[in-house]
Amino acid sequence: MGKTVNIVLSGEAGEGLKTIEKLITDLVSKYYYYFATKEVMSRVRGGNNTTEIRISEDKVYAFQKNIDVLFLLNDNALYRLEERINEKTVIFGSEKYKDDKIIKNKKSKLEIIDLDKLAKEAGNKLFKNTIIFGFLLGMMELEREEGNEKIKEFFNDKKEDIIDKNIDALEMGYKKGENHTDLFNIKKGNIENCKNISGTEAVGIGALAGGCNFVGSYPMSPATGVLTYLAAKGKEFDVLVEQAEDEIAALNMVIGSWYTGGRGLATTSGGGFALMQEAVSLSGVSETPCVVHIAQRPGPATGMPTRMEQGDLNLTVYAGHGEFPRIIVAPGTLKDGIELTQKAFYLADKYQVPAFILTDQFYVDSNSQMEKFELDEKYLEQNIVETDEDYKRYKITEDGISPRGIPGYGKGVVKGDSHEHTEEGLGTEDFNIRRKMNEKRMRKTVKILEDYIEPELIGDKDYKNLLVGWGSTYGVLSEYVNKSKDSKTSFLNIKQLYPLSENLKEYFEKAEKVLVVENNFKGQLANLLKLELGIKVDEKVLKYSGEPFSIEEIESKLKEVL
Amino acid sequence: MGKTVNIVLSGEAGEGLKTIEKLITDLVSKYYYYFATKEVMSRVRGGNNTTEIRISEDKVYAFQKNIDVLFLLNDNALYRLEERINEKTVIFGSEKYKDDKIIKNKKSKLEIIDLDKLAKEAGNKLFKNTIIFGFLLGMMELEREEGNEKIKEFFNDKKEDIIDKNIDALEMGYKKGENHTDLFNIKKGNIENCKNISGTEAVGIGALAGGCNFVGSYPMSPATGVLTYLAAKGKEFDVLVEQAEDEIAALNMVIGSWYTGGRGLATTSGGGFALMQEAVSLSGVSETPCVVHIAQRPGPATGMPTRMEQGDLNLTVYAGHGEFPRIIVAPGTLKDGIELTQKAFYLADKYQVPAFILTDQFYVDSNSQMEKFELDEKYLEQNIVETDEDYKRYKITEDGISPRGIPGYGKGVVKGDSHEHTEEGLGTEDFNIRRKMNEKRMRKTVKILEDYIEPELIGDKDYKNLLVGWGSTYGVLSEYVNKSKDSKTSFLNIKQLYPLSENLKEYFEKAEKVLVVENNFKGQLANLLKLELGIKVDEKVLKYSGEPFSIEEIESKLKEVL
Amino acid sequence: MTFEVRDNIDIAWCPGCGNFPIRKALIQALEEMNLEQKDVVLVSGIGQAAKMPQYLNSNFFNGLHGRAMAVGFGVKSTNPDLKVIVEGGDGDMYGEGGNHFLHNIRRNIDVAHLVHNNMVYGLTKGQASPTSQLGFETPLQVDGVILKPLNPIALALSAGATFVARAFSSDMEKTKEIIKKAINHKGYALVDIFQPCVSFNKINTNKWYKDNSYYLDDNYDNTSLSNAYEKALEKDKFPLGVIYKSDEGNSYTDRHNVYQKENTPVHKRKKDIKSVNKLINS
Amino acid sequence: MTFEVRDNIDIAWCPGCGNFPIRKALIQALEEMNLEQKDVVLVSGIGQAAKMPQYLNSNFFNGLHGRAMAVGFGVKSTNPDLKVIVEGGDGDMYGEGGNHFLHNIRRNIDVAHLVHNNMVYGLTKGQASPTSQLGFETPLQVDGVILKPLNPIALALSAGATFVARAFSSDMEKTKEIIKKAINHKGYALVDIFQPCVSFNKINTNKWYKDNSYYLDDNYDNTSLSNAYEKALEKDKFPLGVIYKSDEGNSYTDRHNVYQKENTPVHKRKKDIKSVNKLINS
Ligand SMILES: Cc1ncc(C[n+]2csc(CCOP(=O)(O)OP(=O)(O)O)c2C)c(N)n1
Ligand SMILES: Cc1ncc(C[n+]2csc(CCOP(=O)(O)OP(=O)(O)O)c2C)c(N)n1
Ligand code: SF4
Ligand code: SF4
Ligand SMILES: [Mg+2]
Ligand SMILES: [Mg+2]
Repeated sequence: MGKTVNIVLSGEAGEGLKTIEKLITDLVSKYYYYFATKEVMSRVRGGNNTTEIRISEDKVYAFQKNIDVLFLLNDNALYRLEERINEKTVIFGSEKYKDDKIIKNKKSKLEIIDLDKLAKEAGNKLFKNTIIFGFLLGMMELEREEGNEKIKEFFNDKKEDIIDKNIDALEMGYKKGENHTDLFNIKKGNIENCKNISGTEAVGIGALAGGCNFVGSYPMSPATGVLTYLAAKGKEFDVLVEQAEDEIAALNMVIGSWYTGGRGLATTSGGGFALMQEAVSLSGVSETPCVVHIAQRPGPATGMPTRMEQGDLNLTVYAGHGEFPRIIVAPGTLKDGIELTQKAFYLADKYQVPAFILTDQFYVDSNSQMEKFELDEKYLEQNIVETDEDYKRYKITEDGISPRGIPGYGKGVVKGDSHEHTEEGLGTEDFNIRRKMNEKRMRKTVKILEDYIEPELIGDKDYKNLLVGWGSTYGVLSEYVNKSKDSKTSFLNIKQLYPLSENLKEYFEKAEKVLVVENNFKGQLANLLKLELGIKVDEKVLKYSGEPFSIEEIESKLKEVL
Repeated sequence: MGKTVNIVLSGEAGEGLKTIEKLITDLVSKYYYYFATKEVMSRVRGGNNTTEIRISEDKVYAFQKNIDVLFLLNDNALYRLEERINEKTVIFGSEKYKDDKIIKNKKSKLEIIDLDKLAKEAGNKLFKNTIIFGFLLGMMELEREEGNEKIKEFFNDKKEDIIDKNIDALEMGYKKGENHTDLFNIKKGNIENCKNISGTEAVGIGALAGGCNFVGSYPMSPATGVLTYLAAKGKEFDVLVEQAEDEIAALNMVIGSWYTGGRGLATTSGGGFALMQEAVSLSGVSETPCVVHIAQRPGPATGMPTRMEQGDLNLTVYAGHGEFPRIIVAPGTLKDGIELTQKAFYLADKYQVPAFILTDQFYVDSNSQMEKFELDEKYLEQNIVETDEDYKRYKITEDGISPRGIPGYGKGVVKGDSHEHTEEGLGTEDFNIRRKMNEKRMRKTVKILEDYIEPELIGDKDYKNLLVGWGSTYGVLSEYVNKSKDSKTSFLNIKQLYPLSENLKEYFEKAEKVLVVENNFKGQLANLLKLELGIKVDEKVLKYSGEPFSIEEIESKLKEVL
Repeated sequence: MTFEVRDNIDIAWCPGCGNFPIRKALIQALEEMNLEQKDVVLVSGIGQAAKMPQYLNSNFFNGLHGRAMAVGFGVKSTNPDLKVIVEGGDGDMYGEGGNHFLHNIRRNIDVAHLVHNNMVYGLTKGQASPTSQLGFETPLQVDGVILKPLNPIALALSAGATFVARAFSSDMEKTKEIIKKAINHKGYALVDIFQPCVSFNKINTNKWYKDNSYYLDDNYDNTSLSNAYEKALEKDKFPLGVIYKSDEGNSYTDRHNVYQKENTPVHKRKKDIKSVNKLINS
Repeated sequence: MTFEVRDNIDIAWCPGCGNFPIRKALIQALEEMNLEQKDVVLVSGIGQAAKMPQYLNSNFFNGLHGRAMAVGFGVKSTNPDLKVIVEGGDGDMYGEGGNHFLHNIRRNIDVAHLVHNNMVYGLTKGQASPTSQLGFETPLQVDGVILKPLNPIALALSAGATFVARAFSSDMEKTKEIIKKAINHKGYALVDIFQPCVSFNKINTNKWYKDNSYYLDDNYDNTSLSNAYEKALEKDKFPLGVIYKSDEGNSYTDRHNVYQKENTPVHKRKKDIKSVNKLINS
C-alpha cells in the first residue's frame, strides 16, 4: 500500500464543510485516490461536524480514525476528537487552542492559524472556506491556477467582484499552505477514467438506469438525498417525483404506479420503512412489484438520525405480514450502488415482488472515485404483456410467474387484489385456491435464485480465514485485505442478501474460520447465514455505537481473533 | 378415548348459528365435554358458514373434519361440505336435497326435515333455531324442562308471548329429535367445576387479570372480539376503551398510557400490527412497556380475513426497526389464554419492553370448557417508583432495568425519549453513551429469561418422537397424543416463543425425531428453533390453506412420517 | 362491452343494503359516459363499500384498508389517460385513510372519490365510523359515541376541494348524475353518498336519511365557496347535490413538471440508457 | 422550581430561529400559571419544533414523527390531572400526523396543541411542508410547490375544534398569553404559531410574517363560528389571536364512561383480582 494522508476539517453545522470538501475532492481526484466521508449532528447550525478526506497513492475506501492533518474551524471544534488525534497529528487552529489540554495530552502539534482573522482580512468571514481550500492546495503543491478555475466554476452565478475576492482569499491560504508541504509527501499520479460520486448519487443513477419513472417518498435522513437527486433529474429523465404526506402513502403510491405500468421507487430509512410494512405485504400478495431504498441509521425509533448502523436487515427480510418472496440487495461499492439499484428495478419487474436496496448513512454520505463503465441496457426491459379479452392477472403457472398486464394496454382488464384471489383476481375463500396461490407465489423464489447476484471475493482465492460482510463495510474490509497482504485472509462481500443462494456455501466450506463483520448488535447477516444456509460462523465482529468501523479498529479487532 | 359425536350446522351468515351454538353448548357442557368452533365467510349476510359442535365423553379440543350429524339450514348449505361427509354422516335437510349428487356419491343418509315449514307452523321463520335446539335436545335425550329454562333465560327481555311460542317450537323440534336418539349414544356424565369460554374471552379476562386499564385499538377481524369484550367490561373494571382512528394511533396511545402509569393493550391482526411496527420500536427504545394482542389470519395483506394462519411469528420476532428485547407468548389452551395474557402485562411492566400475545382466528373463535381456577394476584404488581428530584429515567444498571417513574408521582420529572438518550432522557449523539444504552437495553433479555414461561409436555416423558407446536395447534396435537396411546410420541407446546430459553434444548435432546407442526408455509417456529437454539428439525408438518388442521389430517400426516 | 358482471357472481352484501343501488348507479354512469372498461380503473380499500370493484367488470386495484387514495394517486399520475375512481366506506376513507383524504385534496388529483357513508363500520360488524352520530350505541361504543361526527363536506372544502357533492343511494338516478359530474370534473371530486346499512345501523335507516336530507334546488349557486360552507354547516337537514364546484385550478397532473414538459403518460416514455451513461461517463 | 433548563444546555436550533421566543413564551406561560413541572407533560414528535421538550425542564415524552397527538391522548386520558401540551412542527402535526390532528379534535381531548408553522421542513433541510405556499421552491419541489397550502385554522374548525388560535413567535408576550389561554381551555386547543425558519425558508421570513398578519381587535367575537370561518378564509392577511372558542361541550375525559363513574385517573384505581376471578369461577 502506498501512502495516505488523512485530512479532517472540524466545524459547525452550516459552516461550509461541504463546500471545501467539494472543491478539494474535485481537484485532488485528478492526481490521487481519495475517500471522503462526513459525520454530522442532527441539527442545521452549530454543534460539531467533521469531514474526513483521505488522500492516497492507492485506492482507499475506509473511514480512518487517526487524523494526520486537522483543521479546527472554530473554537469549539476539538472536544469530540480526543480519540482521533495523536503525536503525529498536526492541528491548525486559533490562538485559543494554545493551552488546550487535549492537544497537550495527546502530544499533537498545534500550528496557530486564525482563520476568522484571515477571512476578515480577505473581506468577509465567508472566505474562510476559500482560504482553507487555498491552504490545502498550497500544502499539496497543486497549481494555483487550477484552484482559481474551480473557484470560477463554483461561484459562476456570483458577481465578478466576489470571484476576484475569492481568488485573493485562495492566494492567501495558498501561501500559508506552501509552508507545510512536508505534511503531504504523496506521490502525484494521474487518475483517469474515474468519476467522483457519492453513495446517494450511485443509488439515484441506478434508479434512472433501472427505468425509474415515479418516486413517492417522504423525507427522512439519511435517505432524503436520493429523493432530491431524483427530483433534480426528474424533468430531464421523465421521473414524476412526489413528496408523500407520510410513508404509508409513499409506498401505496409507488404500488399504484407499478400497477399502472410505472417503475416506482420509495426511499426512506428504518422508521419510515417500519411504516411501510403493510404495503410491502400488499405488494407481496397482489404481485405488484415495488422498489424501496432503505438507508439505515441507528434505531430503535428515532435513534441517531445522522449516524450509521446496519440494524434493519431483519426488518427487511421479514417485512410485512404473511409469507411471500422478496429480493434484498446491498451495495458495497459505488458501482454496486448503481448496478444493484438498476437490477432491483429489473428483478422486481421480472418476478413481480418487492425489491429492497439496503444502504446506510455511511454509504450514502461518503464519496470517492468510481471507474467509469457502461450500463447494461437489458435492465430496462419490461415484462408487460398486452392483455386479451379474457386476461387473467394471476394465472397459475409452473414457475409461479403470471404474465403481467396493465390497465389500458390490450383489450382485457387487470384486477389487482389484496385478498387471496382467483386467477382472475377476484377475492376468494376457497381453501384449495388459497393453497395453490400461496404455492404459486412462493415458487417464484426458485426463479429468483436463478438470477442470483454473485458475491465478490476480495483477496486470495485460497484463504484460511473468510471475512464476510455486506453493504458499507465493503470499504474497510477490502482495504484491510488489500493492505494486510495476509494471503490467508480474504473478504466475501455479499451483494444479494435475500434470497440467499446455496452456491454461497462453497465459499464457506473452503474457510477454516468464518468471521462476519457487521454494524449491529446481533449479527443479523451471521444469523441469516446460519438459518438459510446452515453456515457456522466462528466469530461475529460487531459494532453498534453509531460510528462506522475504522480501518484501525478492524486491524486491531482482527488481530485479536485471527 | 371415549365416544364423540360431531354435529355441524350449516347456514348463511346472519342465520343464527351463533344462537343455536350458545344454547346447546350451555346445556350439554353440564353432561359432556364439548368443543365448538366455526368457520365463517368475510361477509355479514348470505354465503355459507358452519358451526361445529363436538360432543364427547372425553376432553376434545380439535377441529374434526368428518361430520356425524349435519343440519342444512337452507338450500344452499351443502356445496362446501363435500369433503366432510361420508357414508356414516346423517344429514337433516329439506326436500331439495332428495336427489343431491353429493349426498348420493358420498352415500350419506339424508333425513328430510323442512325447517322453514316447521318454523312457519310455529309462527315465524325465526323459530328455526329453536326448533333445531329442541331437535338436538330430543336427540340427546336431555330434559325438555332444561331447554325451556334456557329459552326463558335467553329471551328474558322478550314478551311472554314470544317465550311461549319458542317453548312450543322447542317441543316441536324435541319430538322430531326423539326419533334419532340412536345418533347420540354417548354416556352422560356430570361435568363440574368448568366454565365455557372462548379464546376471545380468555384473552379479555387475561387482560383484566393483568391489570389492563386502557385499550386503544382499531377494529380488525379476528381481533375485534377482545376489543368489544373489554368495552363491555370497561365501566365495571375501570378500563378506558377507545377506538383509535388507525392502528398507528392505537399503539401510540397505548404507549402514552403506559408512560403515564396505565397498563394499555392494543388488539389487532397482522395487517394492523404491520402498521404498528414503528411504534413497537418506540416502545423498545423509550423502554415504555406495551402489550399487543395479535390474532393472526392468513396474509399477505388482506388475505382471508376470517380464516386462520400462524404466519406472523416472524413479523413479531423482528417487529420494529433497530434492535431491542421483547417478549412473545402464544396460548394453546383457554387457561393459557388467561394466564399468558395476564403475564404479558406483568412482564412488559417488569422489563419495560413490548410484550405480544400471538393467537389466531381458530383460537379466538373456538370455545370449550375450562376448569375453574384462581388467578395469581402477583401479576397485578406494578414496578413503578416514586421519583425524587434528580430522578433519571434511564439509569444504567447492572441488569439493564432502570427504575421506572411516571409523571406526577414524586418530585422528579420523567423524560421519555425516542432518540438515543442519556440517563436523564435527553437526546445524545455520544457514541459511547449510545453503545452503553444499547447494551443496557439488550441486557434485559438475560433477566427476561429468568422468568421464562415453561412449555407444556403432553404425553409420556419417555418419548421417541417429539411433536412441537405453538398456539392453537395445541388442541389437535394434544388430542392426537391423548388418543393415539402411542407412548413413543409426545407433544411439546411452547408457550413463550421469544426469547427462547436454552433449557428447552433438553426436550429436543431426548427425541429421536423432532416434528414441528405449524399453520404456515415456512415453518416459522422450526426456523426460530434452529436459529436460536440450534435445534435440528426432522420434519415440518405445515398447512397454509386458511383452515386449521383437523384431527384426521394430523393422524394421517403423522402416520406418513412417523 | 358492459361494466356489468356475469350473472353468476355472488355479491356479498346484505339484502336491502344501500350498496346495491350505488353499484347500479355507477355502472350506468360509466356506460352512459361511453367509457371503456379498459380505460377505467377502480381503486378501493377494504370494507363493504370497498368490495365494489369486485362486482363491476373493469380494471381494479383492491388494496389496503384506508390506502386507496394513495394508490389512486399513483395510478392517475402515472397514466393520466385513465379514468380513476377511488371508492370505499366512511371508515376506510375518513378514518384509516384520513390523512390521504386531506392531502390528495390538496393535490387536486383528478379522481372521483366515492365514499359510502353509512355512519358505521359494516364489514367489521358495527363499530362507530368517523361519521357516526353522537350517542350511537355499538358493541364497542357501549354508552354511545362521544366523538363529534366528522363533517366530510366541510373538511373537504377547508382542504381546498374543487368539487364536493353529496348523494343518497336510494335515489339511483340522481346519484348516477352526481357520479357522472364527479367523473367529468377535472380534479379531485368528492361524492359522499348516504347509504343505509340495514344490518348494523338501525338508527340511520333509509327513512332517517330521507327525512334528514333534501336536494339543493336548481338555482343554488355551487360556485360560491361561502354558499358551500353554509350548506356544509347546516344542522337540520343535509343538503344533497353538488355543493361546490370550482374550476379555479388545474389538476395535479397538469401542474406537475413532467407533464408540463409533455402529455405522454410517464410510463410510456421511452427510456434510453445512453442518457444515464452520461451521468457516469461525463 | 422553574421550567428553565440548566444553563449549560446546548440548544440545537439555528441562531435567529423563531423557536427561541416560543420557548421563552412557553416557559413564562407555565410559570405564570404556577404550574409545577411534575404536573406538566410535554409530548412531541420529531422535527426542530419537536425538540422543544428537550429544552424545558418538565416531564416529557419525545416520541415519533407525526404521532405526538396520539401519545398525548394516551397520557391525558390515563391521568386527566396532568396538564398536557402537544407540540411540534407543521410537517409533524399536519403532514405525517394529519390523521391524529383530525380525530383528536373530534375527541375534544383536553390538550394544548402548539404547532410551529414555519411553512417548511426544518430538520430535514428544507422540503415543503403542508403549509408551504404555492410556488415555494425547494431542493425537492424544484419547480415550486403545486399543492394547495393546508389551512389549519379552517380545518380545525371543520373538524369541530373548540379552541382555535394563531400566534406569531416574534411577539413573545402575545404568544405567551395565547398559549396560556390554550392551556386553560377545557378541551382541545390549537395554537398555530407562525415561526420564521431562518435557514430554509427565505420567503416566509420574519418580515413576511409580520407584513402578512394582523391581530384581531378586542371586540372581535370569537365565540361565533361564522366569524371564525370568515377569519380562517381571509386571503390578504392572516389574523392572529384566538379565532374561535366554544364551551359547548365537555372534553373527552368528562364524557367517557370510566370518568363518568368517578374522577380518579384510571391508572390510580385499585385493581382487585377477586372480581376477575368471578369471571372465571361464576
Ligand atoms: C389495517 C386494517 N385495519 C383494520 C381492518 C379491518 N377493517 C376492514 S373494513 C373496516 C371498516 C369498514 O368500515 P367502512 O370503511 O365504513 O366500510 P363499510 O363496511 O361500512 O362499507 C375495518 C376496520 C383492515 N382490513 N385493515
Ligand atoms: C417516520 C418518519 N419519517 C420521517 C422522519 C424525518 N423527519 C424528521 S423531522 C421531519 C420534518 C420536519 O418538519 P416539521 O415537522 O415542519 O418541523 P420543523 O423541523 O420544521 O420544526 C421529517 C420529515 C422521521 N423522523 N420519521
Ligand atoms: S353490513 Fe351494512 S353495509 Fe355491509 S353489506 Fe350489510 S347492510 Fe350493507
Ligand atoms: S432549520 Fe429553521 S426551524 Fe430549524 S432551527 Fe434552523 S431556523 Fe429554526
Ligand atoms: Mg361504513
Ligand atoms: Mg416546519
